[in-house]
Amino acid sequence: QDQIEEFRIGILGGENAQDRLNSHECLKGYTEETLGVPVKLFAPADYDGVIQGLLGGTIDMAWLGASGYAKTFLDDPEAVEPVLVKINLDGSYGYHSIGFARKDAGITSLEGLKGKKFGFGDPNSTSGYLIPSIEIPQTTGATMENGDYFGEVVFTGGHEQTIVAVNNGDVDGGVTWADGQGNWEDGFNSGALRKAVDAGLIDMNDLVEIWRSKPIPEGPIVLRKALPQEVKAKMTALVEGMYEADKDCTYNISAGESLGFKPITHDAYVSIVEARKAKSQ
Amino acid sequence: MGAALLRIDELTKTFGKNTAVDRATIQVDRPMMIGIIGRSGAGKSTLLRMLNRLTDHTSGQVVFEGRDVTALKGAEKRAWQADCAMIFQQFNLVPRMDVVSNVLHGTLNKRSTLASLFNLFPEADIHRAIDILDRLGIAEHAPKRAEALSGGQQQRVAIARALMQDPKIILADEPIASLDPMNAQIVMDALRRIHEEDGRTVIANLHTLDTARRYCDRVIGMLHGRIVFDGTPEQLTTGVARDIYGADASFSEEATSTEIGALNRTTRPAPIPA
Amino acid sequence: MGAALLRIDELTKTFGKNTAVDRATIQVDRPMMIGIIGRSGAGKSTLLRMLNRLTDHTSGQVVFEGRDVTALKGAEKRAWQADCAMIFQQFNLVPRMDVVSNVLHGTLNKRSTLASLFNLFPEADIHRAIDILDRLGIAEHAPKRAEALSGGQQQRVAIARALMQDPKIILADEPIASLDPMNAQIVMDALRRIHEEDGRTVIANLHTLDTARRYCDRVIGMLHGRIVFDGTPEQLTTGVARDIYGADASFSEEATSTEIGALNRTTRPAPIPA
Amino acid sequence: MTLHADPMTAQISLKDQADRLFRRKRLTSLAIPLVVLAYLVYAFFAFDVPGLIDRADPENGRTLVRDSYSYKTHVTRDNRSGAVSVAIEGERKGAYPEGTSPDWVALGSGSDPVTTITLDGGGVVTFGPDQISYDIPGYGLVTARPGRTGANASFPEGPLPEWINASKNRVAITTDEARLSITRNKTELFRYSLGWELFFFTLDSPYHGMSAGDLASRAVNGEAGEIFHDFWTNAMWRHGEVAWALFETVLMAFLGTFGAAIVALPLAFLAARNFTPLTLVRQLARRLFDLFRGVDALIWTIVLARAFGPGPLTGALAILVTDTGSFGKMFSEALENVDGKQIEGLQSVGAKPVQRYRFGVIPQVTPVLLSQMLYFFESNTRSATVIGAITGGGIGLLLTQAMITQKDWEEVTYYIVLVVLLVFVMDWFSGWLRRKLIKGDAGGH
Amino acid sequence: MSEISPHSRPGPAHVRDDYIALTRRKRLYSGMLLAIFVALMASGFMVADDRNAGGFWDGWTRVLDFPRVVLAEASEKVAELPGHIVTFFPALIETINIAAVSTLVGALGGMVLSMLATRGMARWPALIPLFRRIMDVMRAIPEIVIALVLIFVLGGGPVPAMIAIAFHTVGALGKLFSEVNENASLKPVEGLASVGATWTQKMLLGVVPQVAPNYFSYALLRFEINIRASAILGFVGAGGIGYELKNAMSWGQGKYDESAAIFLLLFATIVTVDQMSSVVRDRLTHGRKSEMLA
Ligand SMILES: Nc1ncnc2c1ncn2[C@@H]1O[C@H](COP(=O)(O)OP(=O)(O)OP(=O)(O)O)[C@@H](O)[C@H]1O
Ligand SMILES: Nc1ncnc2c1ncn2[C@@H]1O[C@H](COP(=O)(O)OP(=O)(O)OP(=O)(O)O)[C@@H](O)[C@H]1O
Ligand SMILES: [Mg+2]
Ligand SMILES: [Mg+2]
Repeated sequence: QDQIEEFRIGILGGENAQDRLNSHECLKGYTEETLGVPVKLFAPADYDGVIQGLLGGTIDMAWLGASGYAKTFLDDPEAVEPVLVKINLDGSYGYHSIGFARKDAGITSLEGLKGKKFGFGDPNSTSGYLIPSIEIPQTTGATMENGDYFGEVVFTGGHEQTIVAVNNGDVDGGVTWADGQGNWEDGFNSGALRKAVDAGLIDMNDLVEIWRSKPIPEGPIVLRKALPQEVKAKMTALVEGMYEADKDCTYNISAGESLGFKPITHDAYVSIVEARKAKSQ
Repeated sequence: MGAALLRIDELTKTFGKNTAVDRATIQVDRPMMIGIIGRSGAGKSTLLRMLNRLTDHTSGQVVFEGRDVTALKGAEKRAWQADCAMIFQQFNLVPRMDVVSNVLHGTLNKRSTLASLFNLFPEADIHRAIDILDRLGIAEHAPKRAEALSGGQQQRVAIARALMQDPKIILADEPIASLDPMNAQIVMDALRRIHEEDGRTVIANLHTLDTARRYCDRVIGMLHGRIVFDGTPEQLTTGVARDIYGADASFSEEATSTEIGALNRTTRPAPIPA
Repeated sequence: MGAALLRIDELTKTFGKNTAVDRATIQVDRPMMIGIIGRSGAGKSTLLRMLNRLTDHTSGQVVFEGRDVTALKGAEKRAWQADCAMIFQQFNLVPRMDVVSNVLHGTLNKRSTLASLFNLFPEADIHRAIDILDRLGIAEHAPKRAEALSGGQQQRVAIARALMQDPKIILADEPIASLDPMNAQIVMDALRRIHEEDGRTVIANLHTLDTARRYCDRVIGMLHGRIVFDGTPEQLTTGVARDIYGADASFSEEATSTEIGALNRTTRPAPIPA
Repeated sequence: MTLHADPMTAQISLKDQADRLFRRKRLTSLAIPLVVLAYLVYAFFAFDVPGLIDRADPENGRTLVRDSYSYKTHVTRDNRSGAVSVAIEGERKGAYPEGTSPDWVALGSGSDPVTTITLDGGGVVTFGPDQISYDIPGYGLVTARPGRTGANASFPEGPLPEWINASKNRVAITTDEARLSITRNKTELFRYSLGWELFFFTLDSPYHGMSAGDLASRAVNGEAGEIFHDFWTNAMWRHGEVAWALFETVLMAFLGTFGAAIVALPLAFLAARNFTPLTLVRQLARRLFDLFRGVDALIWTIVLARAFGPGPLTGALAILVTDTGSFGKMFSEALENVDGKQIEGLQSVGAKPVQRYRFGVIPQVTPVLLSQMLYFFESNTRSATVIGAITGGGIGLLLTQAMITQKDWEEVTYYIVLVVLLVFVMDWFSGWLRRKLIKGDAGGH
Repeated sequence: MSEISPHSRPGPAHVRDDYIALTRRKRLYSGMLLAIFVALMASGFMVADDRNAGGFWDGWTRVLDFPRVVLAEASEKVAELPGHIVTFFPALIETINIAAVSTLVGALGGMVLSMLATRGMARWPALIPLFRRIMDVMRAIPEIVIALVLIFVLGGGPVPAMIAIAFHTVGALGKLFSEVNENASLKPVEGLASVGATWTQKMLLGVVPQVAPNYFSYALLRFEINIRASAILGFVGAGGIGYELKNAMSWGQGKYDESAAIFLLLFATIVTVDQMSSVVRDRLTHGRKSEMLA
């Protein structure tokens, strides 16, 4: 049981599958060197694919979103343990869920969305669903049920789809993630809006921010609990030391500028787990 | 009747290297019943199909009542087809549709596509169709599906469809080849009667000599796409027939006969006047 | 040959309320060719199928060479079936397999299941199969698929399969009913020759009187499941035939004939000695 | 004769009958299209088509179409440091090495710090040390001095045209030749060019920009291996991995289809009336088939992903399970339709039951089964594309992911072309094999 | 007694050798074919197993894990199932509507295309290969691809799914219809041509009555397939029951009761339509299922 034959890393969505695999090539190389076993990368289509892999024991390591980690924990607390978290350039490890709408619709706040169509992203996304679905009702004082405050509430499937849907007017407002730093007109320093701007999909002049969540903890890198202790230690050390050893690779695996990864434990996610548990009732 | 009713002028059809009809020239001055005989492959069907414009000709001309039929296109061509009814060996009815509808198809050319799709045939047409069926002795089958009828009855439906067109000329391509002798006789009688009573020109391909002799005013013989005989039934001697069929001395007329009683006969029957 | 070769004793088969074969009793003392005639539904097929044990009997007995055939079970029953070849109206070959394989199926009972599953037949058997096909004049079709052959050829393949069984008795259920007159003659000739040359007993259901007369040494007539005639072909007069077929006075023997030339005849042909 | 007492009345009643017949026919021939039409109208509103047309964004369609056959080069200036970089599609792997640029970009240097960009339509964009300018033919000069206080843009006299979207902090100018956006931090120019850039070689390959003739002569001179390697591992298009993905897709279809056939055949005997007289067993087998079939392969994928994790095996197993249901049903139908005469023929020679199946049943059903399997193989290639998108394997994943990110439309186009070609090839191949095997002797030996 | 005529035929010895050689060759070929197939299956399995995250031999013992979790939760909250079924019924209707409309549109399009692509019926005989290729391409593009593109342009909802499925259906039914057409008799068409009927009249009066039962049976079968397809497209944002199923499924614990309810609805619908259509089709004619699941 303290021997493994291969090491399997799951990579979450958000980017072109090939791009994801590619940006993790360096990690694959280091891991093979460190563990001395073949390493495989998997990039399933959605959050759930990676989570099922972790639960089923077919994936050994992944970088989950906070809500995804909570789901894994709630399904089976013995499945995985969080080990590291990404540190932003300012030393924090949080980001925000940003509510936004089209400027020409005349909406400037949640009030303006009353009776209109609201879009979440993926149900397993922290910023695209879990946190806004808890914090927005606290602001509005009503539930997120269809017709209660918003006219209709839908899932678009993901951050990218939400942005396009809002930009097209398919939904009147939506939520997505951003680091909340930098300028609105650039789509912030990082996040889904920034990617859409860089891709030329949207013009931030057309959009307005209507809501912003409290900081959300960045999701953890998790390892399967059943892995041999030695493997877990080696992998944690490898990723933690990556920022010193190879900045380019750190950039690749953390999807942008960061200060690398720092240790974290389950305690940081207790509130998210509770939130998710509350949603599951 | 000064000018020719129908003039076929050097009409030719080639399929690749094969010349199916070779400079056929026929002139018809007054309505009559014409039989075309010849071996299989002689070009009889091709000739009729060119007249109806089902097959395009290669060269030559067909002039009907002064109009160059072979030059028509599109709607005009279809209008000519409506004037020139065709009866097929295999009846070519719509088997799954009822008899009256099949007869009414004769009026398609006069009706708008949309109206015909929704079965909006005028009541007068329906009544006329039934009258025609009655004339042919099959009115009681009017509501049945065409496929439920016997071959002879189906061929009479086809004739009814032709009459429904109120055509100036009726072409019949081996109308009795798929029928048993009894039905063959009924169908040929009907065609003859139509010619006599309505004064319509009927041109029929026939594969048996005695039918041609018995029913036609004029017989045309074809061989290898060429017209090799054109005359009255009386002029059609066994010798001439042998030429047309390109047969050797073993040629026996009965071999081509489908007439009732042919099997029982040992001597040639006396020609029955039409 | 003192004891009877084959004794059928009060053999009966009922389907529900319907008695298909009713206390049939036949005794065969020496190899001969027997024809069974009778109307459709008379029970001919059922009788043969009981002999081969394709259909279980209701009561009675079949004793062949002293052995009670009707009592056999499992492997013994199959061994009897191997001894008692059956030829069907529809040939019952495996159409997608080649002719030789079909013939080789005649040996299935003698081969181990495993070997036959992989289609591994001994070379000697293959040679014998081809010899039999050659004897029946269809050796050149050996490698073809059965379905590619004409009806007459397929029936000869079925006979070859029967011969391959090296059977003690051959049953043939209307072997020529699906064949044209020419092929019918070839097949009946083959059966007769097998009887004469190999001395095997052949029992054939036949639906035409003249075939039975021409080929058989003994004719059995059935009506409503009962045997109503059993005698030589000479004893089979038109009157007796009328009884067997339950026909009225309009019964004409030609109506049941498929023999070549029947249509050309006006007088009854002289019986041809078998 | 009594039946036709009066021929006239008989005929009149016939006409009435015909009139009635035609009234009925008219009714049905009108009613069916009307019902269909009514349903379509209902659907039109149920699907909210008017609202959809209202909201549909043709601009998205245009972006998509343009992206599928063209690429854009980003020229980016960091307004704080003043550094200018050029990259194809703005991606790191498409970046021009420091200090190099395409010929329409004249990078600034120490002596002349202004970067000048010359566009096709005659427009000139300059990135100066303090000022950005865009000289738009037929409109005029736009200048901006981005900084802490905003974009600080100034435009020619008159109202702003609709292709300029300006706010205090952001200016976006979209012309036919390029798009310029200026914010406080960043100035970016997108220039569209035709083609799939870097399709064969990326910028870091020595073979980039070489003509086919040059490449051929180098290949002959022993560089074929390197040339192929550079092409095959092209970081932008990743031909090697795409080829693997295509192979994985076919592999899923192949294993799934034929695995299902192997599993379904024995089960089908259990579900065929003429082979399993026991109603209970038969019904059990049939309901099992219904369950396997009724749950779509995609849902099986989700169920199986827990046990097997992402990858092609999971996809193959999902196809296998679904097709076991379909094959089970179809095979048992084929078995029920077998011609009993052949079996009877074998029975009459004393063949054992197994022999009867071998020679009486198998040759009959083989062509039917085989042709069904090949049909499924072909159509499963298409399904495997979809399943791959969920299980994380094959071309389907690449395709759907490229679509969902909504920017790499040229890659989407490339994958679609490949999928269509693949399906074509499979269609042709299965047809060829079917003809070959079924015409040839599939049953006998 | 006439002899069995011994025509001029090769001696049996010759036939024997030929046959035995032939049998050997066939045996060799089929042996080789079998070996190749087995090798392909085995190596294919090994490759797939290797490229998968979890191996086959470890995984199959856990196959029931997921269904067990779902069922456990569903049975715990069994009282809520009827409520869920009511909640999700409108989504089911939407899915069925998508399937029905796209089958209708696809059948109409397929009918026209198939007639244009059948010899003897084609309006423009020279263009037959063109129409055939068009059908092939329409058939080859997976629905999900078209749907995703359309969702990008039109936004999410049933219409992109409808168009995507209809597009594919035109190709799939067109191919089947044209096979039906090939078997239809051209005699009625010629008969109608001889009275001067237009192309539309010839097709609708001469061809459609012959082929209608087969068309109908294929269309029904396609409807069944399209229900599944439209449910699947819900997974990528095209609305309907698939959208609900995906959201419930991927949320996981806490919504597995909803997943179960949706799944029950979908499964019941598919089985019902399947049974109904097979009864109707059996009455009409025997459709060929194998070619349909394209
Ligand atoms: N569509 C066609 N394409 C090629 N050759 C044709 C075609 N139709 C007819 N032919 C050829 O033209 C010749 C004349 O055929 P046609 O059918 O007119 O003869 P026919 O006298 O009607 O014979 P039959 O008594 O068999 O109907 C034949 O050699 C035939 O093979
Ligand atoms: N499997 C069966 N089940 C029920 N009844 C049967 C069965 N087989 C035969 N019969 C009935 O038994 C009777 C005798 O049938 P059989 O087939 O033996 O007659 P036949 O003389 O061979 O007639 P044919 O000339 O039509 O073949 C018929 O009434 C038939 O309907
Ligand atoms: Mg002809
Ligand atoms: Mg019988």
